[in-house]
Amino acid sequence: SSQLERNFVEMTGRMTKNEAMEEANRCLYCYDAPCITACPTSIQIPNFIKKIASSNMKGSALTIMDANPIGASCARVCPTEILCEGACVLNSSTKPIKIGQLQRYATDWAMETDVELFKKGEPNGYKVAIVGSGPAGLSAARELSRFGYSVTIFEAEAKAGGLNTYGIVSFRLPNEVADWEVAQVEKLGVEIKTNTRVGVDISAEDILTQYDSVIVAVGMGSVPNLGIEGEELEGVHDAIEFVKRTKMGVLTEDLIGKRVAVIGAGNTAIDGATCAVRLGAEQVDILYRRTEKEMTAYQYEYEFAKQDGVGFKWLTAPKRIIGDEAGKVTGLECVKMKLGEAGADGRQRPEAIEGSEFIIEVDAVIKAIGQTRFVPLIEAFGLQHTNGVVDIDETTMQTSNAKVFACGDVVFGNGQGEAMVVTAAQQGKNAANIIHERFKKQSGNA
Amino acid sequence: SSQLERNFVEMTGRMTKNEAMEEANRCLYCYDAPCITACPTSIQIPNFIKKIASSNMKGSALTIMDANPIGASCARVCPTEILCEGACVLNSSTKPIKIGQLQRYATDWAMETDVELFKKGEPNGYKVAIVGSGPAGLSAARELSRFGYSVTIFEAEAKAGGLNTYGIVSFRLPNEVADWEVAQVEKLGVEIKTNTRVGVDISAEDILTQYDSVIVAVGMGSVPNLGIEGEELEGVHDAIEFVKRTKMGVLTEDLIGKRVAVIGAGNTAIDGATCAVRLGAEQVDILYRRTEKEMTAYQYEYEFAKQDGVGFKWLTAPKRIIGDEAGKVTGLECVKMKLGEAGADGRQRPEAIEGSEFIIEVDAVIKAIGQTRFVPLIEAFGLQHTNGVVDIDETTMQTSNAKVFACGDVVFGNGQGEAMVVTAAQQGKNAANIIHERFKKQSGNA
Amino acid sequence: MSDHLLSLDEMKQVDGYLASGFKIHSVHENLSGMFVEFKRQEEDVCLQILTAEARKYLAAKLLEQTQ
Amino acid sequence: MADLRIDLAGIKSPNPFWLASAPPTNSGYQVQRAFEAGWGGAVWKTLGEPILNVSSRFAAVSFNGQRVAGFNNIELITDRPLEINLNEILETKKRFPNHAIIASLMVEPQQEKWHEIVKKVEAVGVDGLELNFGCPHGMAERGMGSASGQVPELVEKQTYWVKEVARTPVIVKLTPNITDITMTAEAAVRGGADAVSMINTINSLAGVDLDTWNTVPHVGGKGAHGGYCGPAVKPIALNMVAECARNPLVNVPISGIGGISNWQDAAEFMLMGATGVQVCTAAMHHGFSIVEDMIDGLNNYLDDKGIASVMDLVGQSVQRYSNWGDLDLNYNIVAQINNDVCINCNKCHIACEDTSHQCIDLYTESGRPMLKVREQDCVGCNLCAIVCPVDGAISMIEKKSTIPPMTWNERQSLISNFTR
Amino acid sequence: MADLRIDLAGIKSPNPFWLASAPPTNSGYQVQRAFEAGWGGAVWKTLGEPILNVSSRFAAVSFNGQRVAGFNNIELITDRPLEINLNEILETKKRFPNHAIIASLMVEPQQEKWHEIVKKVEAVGVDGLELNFGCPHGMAERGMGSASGQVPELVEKQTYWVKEVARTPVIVKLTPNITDITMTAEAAVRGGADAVSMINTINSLAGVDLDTWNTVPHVGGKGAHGGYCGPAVKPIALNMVAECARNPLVNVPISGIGGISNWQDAAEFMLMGATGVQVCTAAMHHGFSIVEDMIDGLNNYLDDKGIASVMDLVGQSVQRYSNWGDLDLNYNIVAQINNDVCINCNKCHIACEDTSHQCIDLYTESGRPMLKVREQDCVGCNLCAIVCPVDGAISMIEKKSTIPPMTWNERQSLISNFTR
Ligand SMILES: Cc1cc2nc3c(=O)[nH]c(=O)nc-3n(C[C@H](O)[C@H](O)[C@H](O)COP(=O)(O)OP(=O)(O)OC[C@H]3O[C@@H](n4cnc5c(N)ncnc54)[C@H](O)[C@@H]3O)c2cc1C
Ligand SMILES: Cc1cc2nc3c(=O)[nH]c(=O)nc-3n(C[C@H](O)[C@H](O)[C@H](O)COP(=O)(O)OP(=O)(O)OC[C@H]3O[C@@H](n4cnc5c(N)ncnc54)[C@H](O)[C@@H]3O)c2cc1C
Ligand SMILES: Cc1cc2nc3c(=O)[nH]c(=O)nc-3n(C[C@H](O)[C@H](O)[C@H](O)COP(=O)(O)O)c2cc1C
Ligand SMILES: Cc1cc2nc3c(=O)[nH]c(=O)nc-3n(C[C@H](O)[C@H](O)[C@H](O)COP(=O)(O)O)c2cc1C
Ligand code: SF4
Ligand code: SF4
Ligand code: SF4
Ligand code: SF4
Ligand code: SF4
Ligand code: SF4
Ligand code: SF4
Ligand code: SF4
Repeated sequence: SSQLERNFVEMTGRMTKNEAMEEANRCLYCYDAPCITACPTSIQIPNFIKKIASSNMKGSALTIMDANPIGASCARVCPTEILCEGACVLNSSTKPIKIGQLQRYATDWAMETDVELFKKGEPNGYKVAIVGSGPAGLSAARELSRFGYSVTIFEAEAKAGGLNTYGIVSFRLPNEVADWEVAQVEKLGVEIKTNTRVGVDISAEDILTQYDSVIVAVGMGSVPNLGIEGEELEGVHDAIEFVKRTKMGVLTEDLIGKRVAVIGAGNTAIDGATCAVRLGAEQVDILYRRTEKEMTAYQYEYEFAKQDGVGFKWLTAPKRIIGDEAGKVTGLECVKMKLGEAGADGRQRPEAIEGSEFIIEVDAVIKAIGQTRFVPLIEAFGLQHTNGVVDIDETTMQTSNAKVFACGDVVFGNGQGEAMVVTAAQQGKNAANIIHERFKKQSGNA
Repeated sequence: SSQLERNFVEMTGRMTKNEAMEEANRCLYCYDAPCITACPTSIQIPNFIKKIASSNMKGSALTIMDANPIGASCARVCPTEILCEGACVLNSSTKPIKIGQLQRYATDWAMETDVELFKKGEPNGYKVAIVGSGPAGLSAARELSRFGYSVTIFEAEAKAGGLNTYGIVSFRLPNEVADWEVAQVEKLGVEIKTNTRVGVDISAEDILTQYDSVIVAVGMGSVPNLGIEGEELEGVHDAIEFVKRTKMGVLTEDLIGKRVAVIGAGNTAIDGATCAVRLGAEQVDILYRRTEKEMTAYQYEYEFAKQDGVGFKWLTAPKRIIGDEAGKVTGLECVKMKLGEAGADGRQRPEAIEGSEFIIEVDAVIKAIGQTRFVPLIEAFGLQHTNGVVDIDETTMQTSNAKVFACGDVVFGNGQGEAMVVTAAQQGKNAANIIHERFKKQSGNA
Repeated sequence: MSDHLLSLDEMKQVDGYLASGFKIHSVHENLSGMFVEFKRQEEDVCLQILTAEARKYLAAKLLEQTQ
Repeated sequence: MADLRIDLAGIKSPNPFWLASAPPTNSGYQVQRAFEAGWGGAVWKTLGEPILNVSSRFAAVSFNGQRVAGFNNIELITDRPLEINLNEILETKKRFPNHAIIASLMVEPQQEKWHEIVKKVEAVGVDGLELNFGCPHGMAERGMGSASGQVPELVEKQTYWVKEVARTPVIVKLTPNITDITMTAEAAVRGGADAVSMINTINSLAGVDLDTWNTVPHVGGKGAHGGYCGPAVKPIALNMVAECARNPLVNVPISGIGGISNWQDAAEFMLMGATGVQVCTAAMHHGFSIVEDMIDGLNNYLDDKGIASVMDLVGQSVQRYSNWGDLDLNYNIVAQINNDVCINCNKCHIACEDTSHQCIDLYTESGRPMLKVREQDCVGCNLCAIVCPVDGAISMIEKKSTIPPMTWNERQSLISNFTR
Repeated sequence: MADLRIDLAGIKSPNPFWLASAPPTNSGYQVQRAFEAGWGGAVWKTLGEPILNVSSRFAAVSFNGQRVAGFNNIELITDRPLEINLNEILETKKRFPNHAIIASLMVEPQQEKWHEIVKKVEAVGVDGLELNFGCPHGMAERGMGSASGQVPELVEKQTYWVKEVARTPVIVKLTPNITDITMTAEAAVRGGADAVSMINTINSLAGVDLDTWNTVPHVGGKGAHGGYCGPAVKPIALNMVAECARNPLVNVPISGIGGISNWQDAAEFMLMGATGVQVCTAAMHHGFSIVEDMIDGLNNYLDDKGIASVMDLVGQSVQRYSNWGDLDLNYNIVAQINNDVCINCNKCHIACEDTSHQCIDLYTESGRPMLKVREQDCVGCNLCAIVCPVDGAISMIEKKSTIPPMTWNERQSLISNFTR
């Protein structure tokens, strides 16, 4: 239905020229600007903003994309208030510069004019394979190609882009943006073999032998099971799959007027819950076994979900999904929790309060309690890992195999990395840089 | 407790000087500015803003307070997005000027420097009585005093200020502001007889005979009964009384961790609900028998309540308040509604869905379904009215008694007036102006 | 860059001469700064002053000497 | 409520705010609207032999996106016949007898021409005359405007011719396009001027269009120099007013013009010697109503300072304006940074490091970035305070000097005694 | 990637952006930092007999809260001895052999003094000389700077003295504080100058403090006129550059200076005849790194226009700059309002109503406020488009004239044949 489609159109409008100029002229052009330090990809923010002010749009877009090959997406999905904008000095005197919005203004210009920003480097004869075409993989590929490498990306899905293409809700990140970023990388001569799942369509071993270096950027897997009764019922969804369908344009009407429970309170839970609202659900509640304080969703996501009318049930855990004889979800048995002793990770452990069970009526349950790991693949590459999180040297991104580097969500966890597009992009750059540095040393060009 | 007190401190910070200057310099100084037209008191907005930019702070405050004797309160409580800011031309090109915040910046300056803004007029020997010291009464008194009238205000409560003093939650409107506005009026020689309820402590008749003109500005009364079982139970509150207690500084801890249902979805319901949240309630739900669309709360109030975590149950009406043997509220029986035929007022009438009753567990119920009228008093003055709404000529504010004028909430209803501080202030000015015009005609000074 | 230490040094030298009984005999300014000739009876020394601060200082000392 | 009335060489007006001779005073309709809005006086758009104007006349320069920081025009004097203007002056004067109407005049440098026009305009009751020796373009090519105004002898002679017949006060309006404005001011005084006004516009070219490579503005692809005015020229005008005010030979009142946008600018001009001010660009940018805050703000300022009449402001700062050689070389100030107010933009650091004396250090104290001025190296240039975006973060503090005051002139004469 | 290299009278630099002689070029440390940041050249802070500076030197004017629209200073030339500067020049030149270092010079108007200093600075390998005949304060009182620069004969003579010994190109830097800058430019050329640069700063007073009544800046309560520069002066400087560029007697390259803040300003100066530009205020406001966007923006502009070398920009617009008398009187433009873009601030209406030709009507169409220009009354002054806050709401449209082009000069000569 067209109302549903409208619900999934990008929410935030683009800045008008007046607005962008006004904002660009507000930027102080700080020296050693804290906003730069706060950006994981270290975009030269005052410079790209100054260039907007001087109508040097190409220079502006180039400054952004040079530092961040995923700069157009990041302009939309970065949690700016804890990154660049949170560090802007104007927080203390007026209000921070809308860096993300200006970044979008400049990168939108580049998307629309389709200007050529970068060129492929002089071929150096060295071949690199990248597994996964998400932000991390694309970023590494873009840099390597500029350095002159022959780069092949293997991507399991039909389209490249990773979670930018399949994961982040389209009302925040429309497909065109991710597509453009992929196209930018392809234009530099990077070959992206889609529908090619490494470990299935081509073995890890083959890749290890055919390429001089390998970058593993496969991200994370699907949402794990809750391990409770009723997970197989119709109406129980994996949040990532749930969002993915909407990104693929499948906007079904079956949630209209329905009640939905979302389990978990991280970024994915918020995206799942707000998608459900936009699919027409009447009541959407996020159930979390800890409290507001422990929730991992960002403040702006929390506020956004509240505006969307999503309810939050703290200290509530699911115990059993209830279905009718047709096998459809009808309810969810929950139990009240309390926070107990601190666990190994320093966080207070939630404990069920005995006898506090209660049932809520729901028509759908969306699971959003984290993501699984691609352990078999990681092991096929022979990489050391900790609970599925690839062990790396955080400065070189190198794995236990000197030839293999890993970056992005695949290295996120156990206090290592951050699951953000912008960090994935930076790690991709880092991996590319280290490969290039080593190559230069080897070939005596240092 | 000090946490509770902190919850009731004014939420919005004052603009810094940098911020105010930046914003003031953004204002275009429009000609025939639409923001002025949209302000019920027609404050010369471009002018007061220009004066901030030129550091003419006294002139700025004076421009505001001249047009609006309640300008400091209005800066905080006006629904600016449907008034001045909503009309600002910059809505179409960048973002509207923060008129309310700038108005606050200028009036705060006046409050702090305690500069004398206005002078009492040359006494003209004419006496006016004003019943009620809310925004309408104060505004009329200020103008009359500047014209030279001897003005006496009769106020039933212990403090003057009306709902600014007793009604609007202190985290939006701190008492100091209302107090300052009252003091400004008193400095002009207006006598405010507090603790004097007309009809009780002095009769309407006495006033009618002792004064040359009378302005009735008594506002509205308490919240009417729901007319359901259990209203007498402990834990059932009148929203206005409920808020009033917090304004008087009585911040009890008895709602901490409790569940609260608020009946109604107007401005008062929002204030009641957000007060309950700030008093520590764990779960606060607004129950409304119509839908989101019909609700009379403003968009910004709705958003604010949602941020505060208030839940909204649409198409839900209370049927019975349930208590325990101790006479305390324990639950609320509700019934689901649907919208039926349009009624006389053109709005679709809510109808109960038979058999849809359900019970929610609550510890307190706050009634916020409108306000009663002071019919006996209105009749004591011999004024014609329609369901307690005093009939007036909308341009002269004159009642059926040529000597008596009425303004503010007492004339609001049946499509007449608006229940807002800023309209009350304007109506007070209008009443004063018409009295003065007539007087000038009479005394041949025209 | 910082001329401060140099100027302190130059002022100290001026003070030194004056304290030991020298008087300013002549001053001469050109592209290279200020050249000050101090005299004490038959003794005669010339000091080149480079820094602006010390040149200001010298003028103050000159004023003192004339008063 | 302070007394805002001024008396400039006998011309009285209810307040010191006059509209300068320019498009805003082009017609009776406009001047009457202006008086209704509160303007105290108006210098009528320059009268003379009506000229022809080109299409595309004005341009403006923005600063950081803020419009009309400076304004540029290639307009000439009135293009309407004298009689029509005189009728409108008569009518306006009738409606507003207490407001000042000054006729601005420009004719060819011939005695009869001046006599003729002066008599005609005085006949309709103007309160004064302003001789336009200033317009920088077009007219100059016919020997008028600044072509006269740049030659002291011509200024003197023409002023003299006017004074021969004028019965109302004569203001001579000076061009800023001159090596030394006091020369022409003195000439005007020698010619008998009752007052001088300044500045007219400054020769300028607003810009070049980077797409078409045309000048801005252009007339069919061609441009010519225009006259620059508006906020950008204020410091230039203020200096010229001050230089005339402190010149004993320019002993007549001054009407200050140039970039005046608000009451603060007006107060500055008056403190520096102007008896009243004239405004053009600000009115063109915002309309006549801006005079409301000019009047109100000036009045509040005077009340605040306890000054009864605006005339008491006039010239109060003039004696503080002198020559560089008379400034105290030993006066010292240094910058001090208040880290509690500072927002750590580091603009002061980089300004001092790259372009002043490298004496603002960045350091960290318990994880917090901080800045400190090495006072011994600070020369008190003010740059850091100028670039600092927050009020109160940097203060320039006086450092008592260990040596007594001495000016350059004093020093040189002292030293010269020792140059043997 | 366009070729940004320039060759100005034989002085080569990797790009057209030089730092002007001023505080940013005060020392080797600074100039080396500047070259690292990307500046193509630097004109060293003026060398001469080291002077003394006062404390409190600079002031700036804001425009609508935006800082440093204009900048004012009462600083003099270098206060450091020549030898120290020469050592630093030597060292800097060694580190940056391909960057341009120009020595700015100012000595008393005596042949030997000029000979002495020229020889000394050329000995350390500077790429060129710039003679500072411009500084408006302090030095002038000693017969130097603008005191020389305002007298064409002195400019010519001193240039000549320099040329007698100079082996590197000589640029003469002109003061804008003059009635007609082409006069001194011509004098410089007559004296043998290889190039001229302009403008130095304009006489000015930044302001008066309304609380203390002191001048801004003040030195112990006293002020003196300073020199004005920064964005505010750009139109004045651009006109002077254009006037010199179109003057056949000023047939040498021009180095453009005055208010250049970004690549756009630079491109405008170059189109109007400058071979390169010099920058002071913008660097003082933001530090050396701003040159990055200057270079990048100019390069992107050239690429975009398909221009291979920046030198191809030089002077492209000069032939479009002429005299008012040569503009077509019959060229017509009128304002047109696009009500879909218009935000209804009514600024155009009131500007036209109060201060132009009363031809923008307000009306309402199906409840929506609208504006319309009565084209027959519109004179095409541009004012409405200037005050309009939104791009694209007002366009100035050419209206084909029914009569053929005719300039004022043509008209006057035609008419004169009929004046019997
Ligand atoms: C719903 C949701 C919302 C999010 N919102 C935000 C947000 O607002 N802001 C933000 O910064 N971050 C957000 N994130 C996180 C962000 O998307 C990730 O951190 C980021 O995409 C990680 O990039 P990546 O390249 O490491 O992995 P991915 O983007 O996951 O890409 C990995 C790619 O590898 C492919 N792949 C996997 N296995 C194989 C295989 N065996 N062979 C070949 N290809 C394989 C996958 O198909 C995929 O294309 C969100 C994540 C989710 C799930
Ligand atoms: C909870 C709440 C929140 C609100 N929030 C907003 C808001 O955010 N913005 C906004 O614009 N408006 C708001 N309003 C509405 C606004 O407060 C009223 O419209 C406004 O106060 C009306 O002014 P008034 O002078 O007519 O009446 P009141 O303010 O009600 O004053 C009437 C006065 O008359 C006195 N009185 C009554 N009877 C007698 C008598 N017999 N004798 C003597 N004195 C008597 C009363 O004690 C009172 O002091 C809110 C109202 C409520 C209840
Ligand atoms: C479009 C325009 C036309 C002007 N015409 C005249 C004129 O006819 N006579 C005159 O004396 N000055 C004229 N001026 C100069 C102004 O009177 C005034 O001196 C100048 O604009 C400086 O003031 P401002 O900065 O307030 O604009 C004109 C200025 C402008 C902008
Ligand atoms: C503080 C200061 C000092 C200056 N000193 C000199 C100088 O010593 N020699 C010189 O030729 N110009 C000097 N100038 C003038 C500049 O070189 C330049 O001509 C002027 O500032 C205009 O350029 P801008 O608008 O980019 O600042 C100085 C300018 C400033 C602001
Ligand atoms: S990439 Fe993200 S963090 Fe970095 S500047 Fe852009 S929006 Fe900010
Ligand atoms: S910190 Fe803020 S003001 Fe400073 S450069 Fe970054 S965005 Fe601009
Ligand atoms: S009184 Fe209210 S509506 Fe009027 S300008 Fe102020 S905030 Fe806006
Ligand atoms: S409409 Fe907006 S921009 Fe215009 S005067 Fe009002 S507040 Fe200013
Ligand atoms: S006043 Fe000048 S020298 Fe002193 S710290 Fe500031 S910028 Fe540096
Ligand atoms: S310029 Fe001001 S705010 Fe910025 S670092 Fe320096 S003192 Fe702090
Ligand atoms: S161009 Fe001038 S005359 Fe024409 S409408 Fe605009 S302001 Fe009026
Ligand atoms: S100035 Fe521009 S935006 Fe404003 S009313 Fe006129 S056309 Fe519309």
